[in-house]
Amino acid sequence: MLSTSNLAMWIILLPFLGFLHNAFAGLIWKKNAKKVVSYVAPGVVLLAFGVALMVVMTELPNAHDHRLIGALIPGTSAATPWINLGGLRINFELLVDPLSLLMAMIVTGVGGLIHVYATGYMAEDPEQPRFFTYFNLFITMMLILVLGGNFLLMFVGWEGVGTCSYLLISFWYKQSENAKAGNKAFIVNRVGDLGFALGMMLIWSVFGTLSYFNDKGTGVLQLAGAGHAEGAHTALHAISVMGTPVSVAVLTTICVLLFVGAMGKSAQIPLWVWLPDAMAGPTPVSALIHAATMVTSGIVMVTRCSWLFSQAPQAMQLVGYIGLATAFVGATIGLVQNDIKRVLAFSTVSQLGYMFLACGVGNYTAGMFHVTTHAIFKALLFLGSGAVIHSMLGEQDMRKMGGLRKKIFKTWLVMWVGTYAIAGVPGLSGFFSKDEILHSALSSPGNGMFLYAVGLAIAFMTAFYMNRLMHKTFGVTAQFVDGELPHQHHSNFDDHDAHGHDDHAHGEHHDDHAHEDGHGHSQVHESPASMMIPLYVLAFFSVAFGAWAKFTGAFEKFLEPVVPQMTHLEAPITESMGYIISGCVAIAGLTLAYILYRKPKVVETGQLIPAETKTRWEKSPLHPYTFLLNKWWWDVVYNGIFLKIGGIFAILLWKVVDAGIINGTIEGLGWIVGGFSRLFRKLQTGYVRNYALAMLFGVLVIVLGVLGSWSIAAK
Amino acid sequence: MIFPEFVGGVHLPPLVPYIALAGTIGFILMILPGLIWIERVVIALMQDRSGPNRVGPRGLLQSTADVVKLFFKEDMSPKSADIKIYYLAPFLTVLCAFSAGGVLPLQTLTFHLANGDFQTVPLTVGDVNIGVLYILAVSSLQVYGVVLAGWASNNKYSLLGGLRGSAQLISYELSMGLAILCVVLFSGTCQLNKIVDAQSGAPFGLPLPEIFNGSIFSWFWLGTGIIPVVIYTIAMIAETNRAPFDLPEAESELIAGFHTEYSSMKFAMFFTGEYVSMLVVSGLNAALFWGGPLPPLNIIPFTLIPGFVWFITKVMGGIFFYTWLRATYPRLRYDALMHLGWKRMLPLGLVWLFLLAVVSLGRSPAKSADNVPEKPVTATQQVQTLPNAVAHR
Amino acid sequence: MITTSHFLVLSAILFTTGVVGVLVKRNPIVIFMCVELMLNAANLSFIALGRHFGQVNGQMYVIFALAVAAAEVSVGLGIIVAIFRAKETINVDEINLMKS
Amino acid sequence: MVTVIAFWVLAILSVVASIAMVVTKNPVRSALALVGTFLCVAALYILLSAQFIAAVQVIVYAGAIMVLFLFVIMLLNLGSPGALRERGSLQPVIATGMGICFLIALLLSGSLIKLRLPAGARPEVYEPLGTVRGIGINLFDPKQPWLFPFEATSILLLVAVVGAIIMAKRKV
Repeated sequence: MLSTSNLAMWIILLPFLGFLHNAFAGLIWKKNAKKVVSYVAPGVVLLAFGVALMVVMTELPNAHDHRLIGALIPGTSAATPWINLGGLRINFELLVDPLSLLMAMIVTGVGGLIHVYATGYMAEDPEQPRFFTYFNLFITMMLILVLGGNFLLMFVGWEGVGTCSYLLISFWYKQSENAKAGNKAFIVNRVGDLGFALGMMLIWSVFGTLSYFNDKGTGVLQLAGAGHAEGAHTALHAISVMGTPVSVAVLTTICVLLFVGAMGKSAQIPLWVWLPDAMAGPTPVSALIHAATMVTSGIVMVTRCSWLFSQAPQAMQLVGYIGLATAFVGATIGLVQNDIKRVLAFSTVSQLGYMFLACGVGNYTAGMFHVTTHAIFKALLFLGSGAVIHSMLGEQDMRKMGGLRKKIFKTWLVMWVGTYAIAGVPGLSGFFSKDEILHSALSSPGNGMFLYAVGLAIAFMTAFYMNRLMHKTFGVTAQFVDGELPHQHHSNFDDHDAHGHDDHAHGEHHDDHAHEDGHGHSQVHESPASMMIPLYVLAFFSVAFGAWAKFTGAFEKFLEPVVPQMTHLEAPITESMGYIISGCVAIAGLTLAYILYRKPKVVETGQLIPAETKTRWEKSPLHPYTFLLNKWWWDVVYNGIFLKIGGIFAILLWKVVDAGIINGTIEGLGWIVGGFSRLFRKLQTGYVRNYALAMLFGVLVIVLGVLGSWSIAAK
Repeated sequence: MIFPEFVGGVHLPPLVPYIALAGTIGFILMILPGLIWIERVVIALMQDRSGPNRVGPRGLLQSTADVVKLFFKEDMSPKSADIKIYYLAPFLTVLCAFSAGGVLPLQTLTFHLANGDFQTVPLTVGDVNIGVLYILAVSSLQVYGVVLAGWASNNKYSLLGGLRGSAQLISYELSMGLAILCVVLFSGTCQLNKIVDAQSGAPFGLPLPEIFNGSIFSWFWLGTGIIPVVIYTIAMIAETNRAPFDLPEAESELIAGFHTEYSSMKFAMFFTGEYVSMLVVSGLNAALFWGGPLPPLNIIPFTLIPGFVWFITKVMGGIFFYTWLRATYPRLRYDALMHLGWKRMLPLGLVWLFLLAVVSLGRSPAKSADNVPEKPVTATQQVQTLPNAVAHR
Repeated sequence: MITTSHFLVLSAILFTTGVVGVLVKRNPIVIFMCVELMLNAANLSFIALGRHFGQVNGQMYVIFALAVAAAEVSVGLGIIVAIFRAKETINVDEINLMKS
Repeated sequence: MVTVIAFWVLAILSVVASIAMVVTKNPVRSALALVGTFLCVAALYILLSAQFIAAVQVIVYAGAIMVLFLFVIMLLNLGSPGALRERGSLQPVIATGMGICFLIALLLSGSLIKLRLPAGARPEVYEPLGTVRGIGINLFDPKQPWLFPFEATSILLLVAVVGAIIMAKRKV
């Protein structure tokens, strides 16, 4: 018998209510809408965080087997059917276990801080209520994704966050690049979603249900072996709905299909191309959706299905190698990018690869640990970069920054914390989570050594490009003239419009105008408190969380009931040895970047060698710098394969099949019908009475026919 | 009053309907000139002038003289009229008017049967169980007289009058039906004698002295809450095309409306029809809302007077009311007439009917008068047919 | 002795009269009246058969037929009035928009 | 005996009136003939002990529907005979012939059906069959299927009222 949770639904419902409120805020509050929304939107998310905490504190400890199910809709039970068709029964149910609660806390906690930050960041935008409407909807959908009690609800959340991501990437849709980036993200995700949907259907046909857990013990995960924790790692085998064991081939197919979905959402090779472009959205969006939460849903899903993956070793290997490859490719590209947000985006791709690597080698706990720490410090980095961009009046190119340390010292400080955390400087949270992954990679049954080596290389690159970013942005000398920065207003309305439309915005703009008028003082300024406070909080956790979790072991113990324990080989090195090695690698990376980018000369040109003096090799597309700057030509290859060939195929379908065969058939039919019509039209006199006469004739025939049949029957 | 079953070897009870028929027609024909005289005198008094005073004492024979004059007038008919229908119209009017009177409950006669029992027989031409519906049906046919007269005369004033008449009659018949339904709802029957019976109990079932049983306070004008009787009274005036609703024959606009082209006896028939209609609808008013033949108080001097006298008194009260209105109110404009009918009385009637339905739901499980077995009813048995409220006390 | 069959035959005759009327008249109002006659003939047989079987259900059908007839007439006459306004005629042979 | 005479008189009258309705050229006379038919049919209903239906027949058909017909005829001034002159065509002839065939077919089919009484049915006329009470109890009995059609009919009537107003009004 599973325990039930009464509170869990409110984690989802609070942001949803916020979404409804924000959507109609303009109607309700008229001119005060922006102000009210800026309190309501973060408020509901933080409240939801409080509820999640309450569930962890009060309900989870009393739960049988660390698991509760809850209803999604107030006043109903978890057994309330949403879809009940034939054998398919989908309930409005939630699964509340450590994994979903951890994610719920990340989503609402980090999300809440980002909301607070966004109230400052988006204060000037006349469409701020729309922004927060999407934001709250995103939180709702993300929570449905992580808390949903069956695959279909997860899919609802899955698609919902995709939609919100699309809406938010192209939030400033007046600029066509933003709209295109949104489309790209959406379309690429479609491929992954197809995989997920197919996997889900296969699960249903094999297991006969989509619920993870149910009272009868026939939930997918229960059938796959979860819930009998004791002997789990020795005798795992999934049984189908018929009671027979499921073959490994079927399980592998399911897992690979699900992983295709995860590839799309979590930007893994080959479906990663959308994530860098997604940086077109406002920076809080990048922080919340494309770094901290949504992109990790792939890892969450794989972890959720870890009971299935554990029994499909080939699928796990695929996960691991794809993750590794993605981590490597992302890191190499990150080395040379110039846009501050793009560096962070590729860093995200790379770190996501790390997480999949962890899943692939069977250490799901480490994967989730990295998800958590990454959520914190990547949010910090993104928000910090947002603060930089905000200070630079919208400038994102690092080549045009520099020397900001003195001007925005506090931002610089928190950014350093984030950088050290992601680089893996010993003692900060990134160090522990990354080392955990590397260590389990080393001790994994396959090519442990290879995985470890590549992982270390990636860690080195990570440290390098992060330090490069810091130096280019804050170090050396300023690459711009303070007081003459062009105001790159990111909005659907230009400045003038915004003032014309909304008096409220005028007040908020006042500050900026003082700068624009250029009375001799600096344009670059520290961000408002609403933006800085979340940064401090995140910085604190970036420092403290990893060590706390590692040394108390709380994290591992928390997640233990939800993931299977894998057998690991004895690692060739001890854990403390691993600490030393990875610590050294991180410091080496940081040092190399410091040596290379300390001097302003390199930064000034922006390229290592001036264009005119390039050799043939240097102009070639395979030259490492060009190759990396253009993302391994990935987009070009995709364009070539899918757009050109697909286009030719589409034209073939259009000209031959559609215009020729289908149209021809239909027009031919129409022509035949028309011919007969012309023939029969002569019968139609257009006089009602004639028709009525014909009707009577018909009735007469029928009556006589019936009469005849009766009289025959009478004989 | 109790009658023996046989008088001189004639079995009386089966003859009662024929007596009623003869009595009704005879009375109506006899009273008609009197009615006209009453109307003229009353209006004259109200308008502070002399009124008829030449023929007979106090002009009493004036109407008779008018009838004689009409008899001897030349009977003209328009050349382009549709003659058959033109002649049919006044007949229809008179026929419908008279036949509606067939179900009026004049009085209940009690016979002392030879075997010692008592039998009550209603003094009614046809005491049918759809009496109310019958009256509605017949009065809905009255419109044909007006319409056909208007159309057949081939005269635009007549046609206008006919159109107005048909629209007006249809419109007000609805409100009239609703008002009657209120009564039917409370009495649980469509049979007029039983509706009268239903009014013979204690007022609202209250434990009052015997003297109030079947008194003016237990009649349906009060019992259904006054609104229905008001609606019915207004509708009945409109139904009979009398002032202030006499638009079909508005003399200042349409000459004489639908009977412009009628003269002599045909005109007299229209005139007769109109007055008979007035008598009949007043009689229905008396039966439905004013207790029919019941005396206003259940005490000796009143109860000694036979029921039909009370009935006729009440009808005459209605006629006086007609006259009073005619002397008081100006004619309504056509749109005001329609406005009153459709937008005031009809919704009011509907709402009131609904309210009464709710009330009667709470009152008691419907104890219909149709349930009462058809056998001689004694005074004690009659008490049992009272609303349950009494029985429960 | 009058049996149910008598009523049914009468109903058939009235119905046929209505049918023929619909077919031969050109005035849509009269056609309408013929339709009403057909309805009445049907009602008559309903009631006769209901009486034959001692059931009140036949009369139920008639009540609904009456209500439907009333609705039909009100709308139908509305249409006729509207057509007359538009075309100044109601001759069914001149209302031939459907005729090519 | 009275019933037999009444039936034959009413039957012949109704047939004559209905034929008169079809034959006459004047719409007003057609309408009057139809009213006559309706009244005869109403009287026949009373013979069939359907008093309530008879009254309703008179109220609704004769009192409302036919008045509406007359009203429209007068409103459009179609009363004058010959306003719609019949053109010579084969239609009436064919229609009449076919109608007669139809009648014969109906009568033949009627002769083939045996009206058998179902078990438990009461062939005799019992008292509350056609009274307001008998009809009302049946109509509103939840065990009978009439309640829903009754409500549906009320909506139909409402729709018809709105429809008629929309149709006939010059400007809505």
